[in-house]
Amino acid sequence: MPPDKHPYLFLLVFFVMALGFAVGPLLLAMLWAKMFSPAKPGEMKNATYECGLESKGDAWVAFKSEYYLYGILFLIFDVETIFLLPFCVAFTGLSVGAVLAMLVFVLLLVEGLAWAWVKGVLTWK
Amino acid sequence: METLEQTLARAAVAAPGAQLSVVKNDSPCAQHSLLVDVEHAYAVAKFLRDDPQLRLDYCSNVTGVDFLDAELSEKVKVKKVVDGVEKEVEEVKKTKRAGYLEAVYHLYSMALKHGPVILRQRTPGRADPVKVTSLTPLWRSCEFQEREVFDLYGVLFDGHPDLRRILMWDGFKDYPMRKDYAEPDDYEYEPTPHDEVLEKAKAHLPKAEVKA
Amino acid sequence: MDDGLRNELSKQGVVVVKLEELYNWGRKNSVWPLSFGLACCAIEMMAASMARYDLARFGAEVFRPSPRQADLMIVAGTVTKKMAPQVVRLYNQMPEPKYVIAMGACAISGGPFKQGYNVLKGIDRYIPVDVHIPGCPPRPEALIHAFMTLQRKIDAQKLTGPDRARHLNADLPSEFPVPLFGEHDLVPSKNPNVWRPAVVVR
Amino acid sequence: MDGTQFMTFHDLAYDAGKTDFQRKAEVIGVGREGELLEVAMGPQHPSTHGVFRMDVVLDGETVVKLKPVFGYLHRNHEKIAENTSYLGSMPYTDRLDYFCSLTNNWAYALAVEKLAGLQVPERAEYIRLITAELTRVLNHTCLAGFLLQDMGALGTPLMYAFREREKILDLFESLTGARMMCNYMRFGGCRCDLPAGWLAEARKVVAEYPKFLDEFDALLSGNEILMARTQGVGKLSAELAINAGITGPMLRASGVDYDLRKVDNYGIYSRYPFRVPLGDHGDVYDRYMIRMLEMRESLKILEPALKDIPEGPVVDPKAKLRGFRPKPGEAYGRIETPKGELGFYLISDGSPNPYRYRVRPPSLINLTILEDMCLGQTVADAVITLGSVDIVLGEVDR
Repeated sequence: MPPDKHPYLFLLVFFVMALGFAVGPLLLAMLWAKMFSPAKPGEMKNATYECGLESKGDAWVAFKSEYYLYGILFLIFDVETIFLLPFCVAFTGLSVGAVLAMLVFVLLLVEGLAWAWVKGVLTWK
Repeated sequence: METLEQTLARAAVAAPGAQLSVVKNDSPCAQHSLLVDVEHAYAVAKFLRDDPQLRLDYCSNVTGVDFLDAELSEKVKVKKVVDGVEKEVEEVKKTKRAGYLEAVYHLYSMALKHGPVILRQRTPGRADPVKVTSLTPLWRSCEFQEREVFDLYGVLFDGHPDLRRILMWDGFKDYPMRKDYAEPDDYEYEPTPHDEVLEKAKAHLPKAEVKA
Repeated sequence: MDDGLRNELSKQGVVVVKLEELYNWGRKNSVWPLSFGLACCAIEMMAASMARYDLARFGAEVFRPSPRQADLMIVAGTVTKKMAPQVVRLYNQMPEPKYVIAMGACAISGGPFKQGYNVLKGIDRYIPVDVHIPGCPPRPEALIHAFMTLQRKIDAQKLTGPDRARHLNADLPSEFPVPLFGEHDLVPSKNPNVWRPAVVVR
Repeated sequence: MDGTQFMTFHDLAYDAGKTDFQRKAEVIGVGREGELLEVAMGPQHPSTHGVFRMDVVLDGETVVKLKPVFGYLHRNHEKIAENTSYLGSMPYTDRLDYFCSLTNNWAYALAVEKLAGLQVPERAEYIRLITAELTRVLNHTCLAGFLLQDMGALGTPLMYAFREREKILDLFESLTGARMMCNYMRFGGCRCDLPAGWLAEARKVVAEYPKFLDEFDALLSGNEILMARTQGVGKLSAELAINAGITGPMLRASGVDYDLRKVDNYGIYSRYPFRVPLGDHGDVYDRYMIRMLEMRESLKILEPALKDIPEGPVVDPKAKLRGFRPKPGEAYGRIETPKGELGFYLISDGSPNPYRYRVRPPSLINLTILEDMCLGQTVADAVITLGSVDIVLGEVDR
């Protein structure tokens, strides 16, 4: 690849190819749906599915707070992995200080989880 | 285990005023049953369950039985003068018996591990509403089975905590297990119609097509 | 493009196929059944999807609990009158293209329980059935034979033209009325435009 | 679950005066933070082993109220039996509890033999014992597979269980001609004799089975997740079990020693010493362990029985099959099927058709206290508790 081209050009090509690879079949499917198979919505087909029965009462019910707390605790690890990704790709070339810094970050989050666990948030009431 | 007659005697003492009688069962296994009237059924059943000698703490089976108005014919030996000679002649005597519905309870004892004591409750007639005392407060195993007898035979159990239909859908009107239940006419053509299917076919198809 | 040339090409590794064949080939090898066991036939259906009779060879071992992700309903067992509205509603809630296998004598015509007062005499009174498998219960091999019949049926479906596949045909209904609970029987007791009994003319 | 006291139906039932069954959530005393969500774990649901419906009222994850609804597979077996001959109802008994068709046949044959006073030759008694114990092993293996499937182990234990089930089904197929619907027993014996080589094949299957049970035990019984999820779930006290007419492994898991094979002594069970395992907590783990131990006891019965089965006629030569008319009378026969006590109550009026034909379904009656076991627990535990009850809808709805 000629050196004078912008060094990150290949990243752009990768991105476009990936996008095309993902979105292409979707577009084809949508084209097929519009062209060949007609939409046949029905009032029964769109009804909420409840094991074959008509669902009485609506599902918009004020949920208990435990669900929310579970969601937040999951979020800790979700966000943590995003930050760990670039680190674990390059940590062989990094100095010990960087490893220590990342360790502090991880331990902070684990300490948060430990506190929640001890407080009894995880046991379902 | 004591015989049914002794149980009957002790039950009569425990539940004063109960009309108790033994219903004979002449099949080889000889499981005779105890007929009790509807008003005193609860008291007699409570005695059967709590009596230290019987301890029938397990009600295994509750069954509904439907007896139509029947015409019993029994052979009776009658002395009759036949052409001047005194002779024993068998005569068939017809007795009319009004129909009734029955709830039969098979009681066992898990503590003393002894055999079935069968308790029967008969309803006076077959015309709705027919009422019988529910024994669910004594044995919880009767709950679903009594609901089933109500659902399929139409016998009302008073004292039952939750008497609803259990097997048929709630809007169903008649009681399907009764002997005189007529099924809805669900006609489907049969290539070779025969006896009652033929009658149904005649009702459904024009004359030309139905050739027996 | 006659067959001789096509065989020649396929020997060289070039596969020539019509769009219709490709479309049907893709769909027939990934038929996802709805896990809808009613009675004894459901046990044979499970035995067919287990290690010994292995339904996975036909791409159908994924039993989806919800009708939204299933495209084949195996009616395995006796359909009672109390269950019939639920069966029809589940069928309606399945996305097109959808197929029905009536497994066992009970689903086809009421089977041994035909004289029952609470038994629907066959599921083809309310929903169109694609493959019937006789048997009580049909052996797992019979269920696999039904799958092969269904796959042949999918293979023969047309994309365009008057008799194209039902899900591609705008005016063919994909929903059927759900029967209601009457006082003595289901109301209506059968769906006339779906149920056409064989009329024998003497 | 500290702080939540709940009044089960048990206390209400004894207060005979109160007929109002609708209990309010307050009685349950569960903290009312979010609103109650009413959902139907309906006829078509992966956890309900067939078409069984539970109307569940949930407070978050906790079950506040649970109403079972039956009838989706009510195939009118008893009405049809009243219009067919005694022999004609035998194939229908296979379709009652379609996992254990041979024990259903035996229960019906026993009831009719009681009604008509028939004798059964020695070899037929042995064949009945062998096929019944094989059915018990088959049913408990399948149950372990389904219980683990309810717990979330999708497929794998069920694959193992069905692999063993196929071996036993091959035995039944070579003996009776059908895998599941055997229709094998007759009044006064069995339909046909053992085919050649069947005994050797059965001995081989029975000899290999303990190895599979050890593998299953090693994988499952000590499993940390299984113990955590099932211990303390769905507890059932002994006197509530007796009063609610619970029979079978569920009853013995609550510690009540009541096994019809020992109590009624039908067949030739008295010749083979076998122990009856009893649980002490009455929770789902006990029921699972009871079934695993019962399989080992059944194998201990099968080994000697397969060795000393005598030669001789398979059916009582005097028993008439075609024009079978028992004398008027009634009889109630019951046996210990893998689900519990299956009873047949027959009333005959001398005609070839029974006047009244009643099946005592163990699965339906074992569900009486499903609500008591699931109250105050999470929905996932309710699914496991239902799985441990081991119901088959053909028998529940008949």
